[in-house]
Amino acid sequence: MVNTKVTLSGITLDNPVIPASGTFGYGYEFAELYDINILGSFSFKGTTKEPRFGNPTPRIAECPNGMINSVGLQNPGVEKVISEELPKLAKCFHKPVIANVSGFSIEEYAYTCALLDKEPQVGILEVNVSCPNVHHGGMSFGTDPAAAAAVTKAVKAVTTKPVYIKLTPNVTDIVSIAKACEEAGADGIALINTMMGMRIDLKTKKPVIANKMGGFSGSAIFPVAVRMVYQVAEAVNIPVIGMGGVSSAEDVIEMMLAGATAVEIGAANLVNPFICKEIIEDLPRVMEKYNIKDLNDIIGGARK
Amino acid sequence: MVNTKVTLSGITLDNPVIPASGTFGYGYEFAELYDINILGSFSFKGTTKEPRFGNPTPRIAECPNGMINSVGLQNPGVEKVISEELPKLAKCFHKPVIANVSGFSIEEYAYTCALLDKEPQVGILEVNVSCPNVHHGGMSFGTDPAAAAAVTKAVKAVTTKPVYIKLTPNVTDIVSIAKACEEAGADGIALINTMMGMRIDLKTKKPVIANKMGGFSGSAIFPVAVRMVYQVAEAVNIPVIGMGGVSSAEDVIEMMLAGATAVEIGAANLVNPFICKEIIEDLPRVMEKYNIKDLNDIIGGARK
Amino acid sequence: MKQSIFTIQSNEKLTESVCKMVLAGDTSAITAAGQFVNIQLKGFFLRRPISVCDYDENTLTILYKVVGKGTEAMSQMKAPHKLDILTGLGNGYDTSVSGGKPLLIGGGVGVPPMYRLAKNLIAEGKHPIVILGFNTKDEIFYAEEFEKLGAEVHIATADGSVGVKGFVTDVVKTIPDYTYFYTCGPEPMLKALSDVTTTSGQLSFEERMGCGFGACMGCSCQTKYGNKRICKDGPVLVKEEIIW
Amino acid sequence: MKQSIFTIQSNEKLTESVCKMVLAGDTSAITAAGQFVNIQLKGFFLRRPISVCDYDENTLTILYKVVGKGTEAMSQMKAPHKLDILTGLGNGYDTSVSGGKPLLIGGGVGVPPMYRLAKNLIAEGKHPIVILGFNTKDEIFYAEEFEKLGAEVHIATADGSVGVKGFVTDVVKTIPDYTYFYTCGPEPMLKALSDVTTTSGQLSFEERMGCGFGACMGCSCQTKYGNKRICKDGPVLVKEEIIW
Ligand SMILES: Cc1cc2nc3c(=O)[nH]c(=O)nc-3n(C[C@H](O)[C@H](O)[C@H](O)COP(=O)(O)OP(=O)(O)OC[C@H]3O[C@@H](n4cnc5c(N)ncnc54)[C@H](O)[C@@H]3O)c2cc1C
Ligand SMILES: Cc1cc2nc3c(=O)[nH]c(=O)nc-3n(C[C@H](O)[C@H](O)[C@H](O)COP(=O)(O)OP(=O)(O)OC[C@H]3O[C@@H](n4cnc5c(N)ncnc54)[C@H](O)[C@@H]3O)c2cc1C
Ligand SMILES: Cc1cc2nc3c(=O)[nH]c(=O)nc-3n(C[C@H](O)[C@H](O)[C@H](O)COP(=O)(O)O)c2cc1C
Ligand SMILES: Cc1cc2nc3c(=O)[nH]c(=O)nc-3n(C[C@H](O)[C@H](O)[C@H](O)COP(=O)(O)O)c2cc1C
Ligand code: FES
Ligand code: FES
Repeated sequence: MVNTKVTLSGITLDNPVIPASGTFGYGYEFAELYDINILGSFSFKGTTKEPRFGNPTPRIAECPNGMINSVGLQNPGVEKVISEELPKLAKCFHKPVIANVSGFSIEEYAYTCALLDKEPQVGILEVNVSCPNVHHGGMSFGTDPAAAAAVTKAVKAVTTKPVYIKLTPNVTDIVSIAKACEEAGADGIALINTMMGMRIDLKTKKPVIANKMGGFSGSAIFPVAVRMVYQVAEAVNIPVIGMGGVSSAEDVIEMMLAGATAVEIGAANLVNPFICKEIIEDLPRVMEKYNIKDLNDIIGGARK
Repeated sequence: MVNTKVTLSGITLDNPVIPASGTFGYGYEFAELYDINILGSFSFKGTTKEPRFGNPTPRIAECPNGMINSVGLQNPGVEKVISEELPKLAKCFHKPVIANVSGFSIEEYAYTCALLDKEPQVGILEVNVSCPNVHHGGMSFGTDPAAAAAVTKAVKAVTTKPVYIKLTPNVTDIVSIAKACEEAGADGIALINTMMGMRIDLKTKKPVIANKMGGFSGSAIFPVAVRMVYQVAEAVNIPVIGMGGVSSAEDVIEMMLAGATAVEIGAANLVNPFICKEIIEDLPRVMEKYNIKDLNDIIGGARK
Repeated sequence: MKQSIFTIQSNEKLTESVCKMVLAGDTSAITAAGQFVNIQLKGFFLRRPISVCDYDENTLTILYKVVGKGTEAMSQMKAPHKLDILTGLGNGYDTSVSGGKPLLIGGGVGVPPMYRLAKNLIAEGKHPIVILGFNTKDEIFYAEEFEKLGAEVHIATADGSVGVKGFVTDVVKTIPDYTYFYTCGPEPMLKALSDVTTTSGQLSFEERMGCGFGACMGCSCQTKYGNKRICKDGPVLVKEEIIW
Repeated sequence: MKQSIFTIQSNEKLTESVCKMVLAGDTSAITAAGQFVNIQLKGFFLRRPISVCDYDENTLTILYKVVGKGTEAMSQMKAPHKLDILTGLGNGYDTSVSGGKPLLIGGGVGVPPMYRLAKNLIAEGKHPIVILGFNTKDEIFYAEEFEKLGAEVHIATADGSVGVKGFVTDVVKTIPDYTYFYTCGPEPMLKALSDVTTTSGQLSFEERMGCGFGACMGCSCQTKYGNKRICKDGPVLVKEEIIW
């Protein structure tokens, strides 16, 4: 028997597999397909203070081994998330959930986190300082160490729950930003969010996405994600949640070897709704194949 | 009949297809396979002042739809390139060639470019301020607008040939760097170089690449390349050579719609040595399919 | 929704660019005409959404137009190739509100879902009038199949090579006493129909999709009844809720 | 070098993890034993380099071990599947310097190139002594094929289940009067052979490759005779030039 249990800031997960924010809604669509309580946890759709429709459509473009989205943080706003979505979510998922939060000012981040802090279902606050889709929003916080630290501090001040800062890969120096968040009190780092990308339609000769650019993710970005997880995990002393292109049990292990304590899975859910279940079921076999008895033994193993 | 001729700083190319530096050697291997004079031009292996063996092996790792290399600018040094490689190259390629130059100090860049400036075969100097493989090298010049501008100025001072600065995508703000190069006198911008990536071997539990990280390229990075070419072409008034993941005539057209005047092809040459020939032969068909009579009409077309 | 493996039974050209594929597999998740399936193709990241044209307990029929690399790849497939398909996606058409003489209007590759819909309405004892719009004679498909169902079929071609010269709206204007309308086709056609029709109706929309089953918010649209996901809350919307 | 399409004629297991594939196609670019081919596999970015085990005018034989996803995919392929292959890669072994009684030493998947080499040497009237190293009895392959060529064959197994217990070097030490040596196998074996052999010899190296034909500098190594690309200037290096 192998051990797949891992711990994030005192919260023990049955396994490190966590559907990533924005690709798993609030869980219901997937709960129709399988018992989502097998998941380590899941990160629900990015929540903002105000309700948002998001960006105009088309919001989706296909890429070799990946996709671009410019959903733009569509969500009903934190009040409705708490009053309508969380009670429904509670019916299908009984473990601590990860609340993904975005904002357009430090006050908004604090406001939204303060409200979510009171929700017993929420185990971890995952603060997205990285969404590349919002013109005057997340992007700027995540590309500057000082701004990322300021968000971290503001959020830490209003919650006792563990705060994980989710970083954008669209930066020159990911390590300096991660370290600034750690110094500002972050309990963990989650990375990577999507990379800024674009596709152009040869027929219309215009960008496929209405918003021109969007967030590129899927297995194509995996090598960049592994690299950044490795660099950040090497530089900080707080847990790292790794993501970006993960789509197999092997990928989960590779992310953990790079330094991730848990692993999120995004775009892969959209093309194979059973992917997280399949990975969880496959993990013990792959662990045995590579002589891994306990996943905790391999976290950051590639650095040794 | 369609027109595939494009012009880079006064040099007219029969077509926009250019094998990218480091993936075409000095052309001989390919000249054995087909007449490489059908190419628009080609960019030869990155040249430095001193001879370099480069990084330890393994230098290659595979990725979904791409690869990582950490060759580390292996080359015989500019003197031998001029005395040995260029005369051989002249026998198989009769058009102006692109000389790709790297350096570890501003003086080195200037030294190497001054020597290559005297070579009649060299049509364009492509100054790589971006190679991510050299620890104290290219990376730093390409991630800071002031440093990139300083290299540009130093090179412009020693040559009358067109100078194209080749940028790294591993930055927060590609536009500010491109603009700094333009202001410093660059005749064009080439982008993107490889993205920093990593793969870990599950068997050895160590990074596949001896140097741990390396440059990730191939079709996986195409959406990031299109995005950056679009952003840079919008911001500068000098020609842009687009590259990153191009592997079909359709991709060439997409890059040109994004704003590229010519297009380089890198990793794809390594897995299909005939790719550039195939693209050149396929280009008229694809142009007709999308109602393109003259490639010059579509440069930057996605912005209109 | 169900994920299952289907086996191609046949795959043939109906016109120069439109193909008909019949697949064997588990169709139990399909509950209404106007629903769609989402097809995984090797070498492509996203699935391809295609309307259900017809189905029975163990076969599914789809009609698709070759417009890009994915549909091109589909057109090359032969029996007994296997495909991973998500079935039972979308709301589909509600036939309970049709009245006795509904109009069914399909334009181009909006024609396929009208076939099963016509079948269902006829089975319910109603008298659908089918209007099919194409550019030209050579692009017409499935007109005879609708006739075989016993439906009244009108054809409009942009160049007048068959039937009424013009658009489906030109035909709609000539039919005085329909009770409701159902349509699927290019968005300008849907808009024109919304303007020209005198009854309520249901319109099926297309949008680029991430998941096709409601998880990603990739396909959202704003309606008078709130935000909707084309893939889950649609693709069929009622005339009254649409914000043009 | 040539790029061409080969058709699988047969593909069978020799041991639990080693397979033999025979392919039909244009072998005209292959000029020496010890060369390799580079095989494109659908769904994988890089080609897979595999040594030529044997060839004639229109067939190519390769032996490969399943070690990862690419070779796993190869092991599933059946005739008449087609593969895009670059042939005639690498320098190969030079038989002109062998003398009358050369040693041929293959370890694990270093065995395949020794087969064609033995064949060539025998055709040249020489008397090769073949030493094959494996971990254990169940992993042995191709020993009989070498015997059928008329070569003297010695086997070493790490566990002693067949032949000499120990390594190929243990066998080499028992052979007094060889004229030269040729080898292919894991690098520690090559190093040990370089130390233990009393003659000059040629050793074939492996390296992770980008192109396999000399364009990318992905596979470089430093030798006493200068920088070399394993794929183009190798994979065979002479004992004297190697820097360990
Ligand atoms: C609910 C729904 C039902 C559909 N039913 C049918 C049908 O019955 N018959 C039919 O021929 N077509 C139908 N379509 C359109 C069909 O999905 C596209 O033509 C097809 O996906 C194009 O794929 P491609 O690879 O050939 O084109 P590409 O242009 O190469 O595709 C690239 C990407 O764009 C998406 N895309 C391209 N065109 C469309 C489009 N019009 N709508 C949505 N996504 C698109 C593809 O899914 C893919 O992700 C339907 C679309 C939707 C949303
Ligand atoms: C010149 C040469 C000749 C070879 N001849 C043979 C042979 O005759 N029989 C045989 O079984 N094997 C041979 N190999 C090794 C063979 O290429 C690898 O085992 C194979 O590429 C592994 O592919 P994979 O997808 O199964 O493994 P993975 O580990 O999934 O491959 C991932 C990547 O690493 C590369 N790689 C992995 N292992 C090696 C290796 N040992 N050497 C070089 N690249 C590697 C692959 O090519 C691929 O790019 C040879 C290698 C070289 C360089
Ligand atoms: C459709 C879609 C919507 C997303 N929405 C959010 C979001 O609301 N908040 C967030 O932090 N990340 C969001 N992401 C980013 C993912 O959570 C994840 O960081 C990224 O996609 C990389 O992982 P992947 O390659 O597995 O998709 C979204 C991604 C996708 C594809
Ligand atoms: C093996 C290899 C070696 C490279 N060497 C150089 C180099 O010497 N100088 C340089 O400017 N870029 C070098 N590059 C980067 C390419 O020229 C190109 O910018 C990059 O690979 C992106 O294009 P691609 O996706 O088509 O490969 C190298 C790339 C590869 C794959
Ligand atoms: S396509 Fe994902 S919600 Fe509709
Ligand atoms: S693998 Fe490219 S030079 Fe050897």
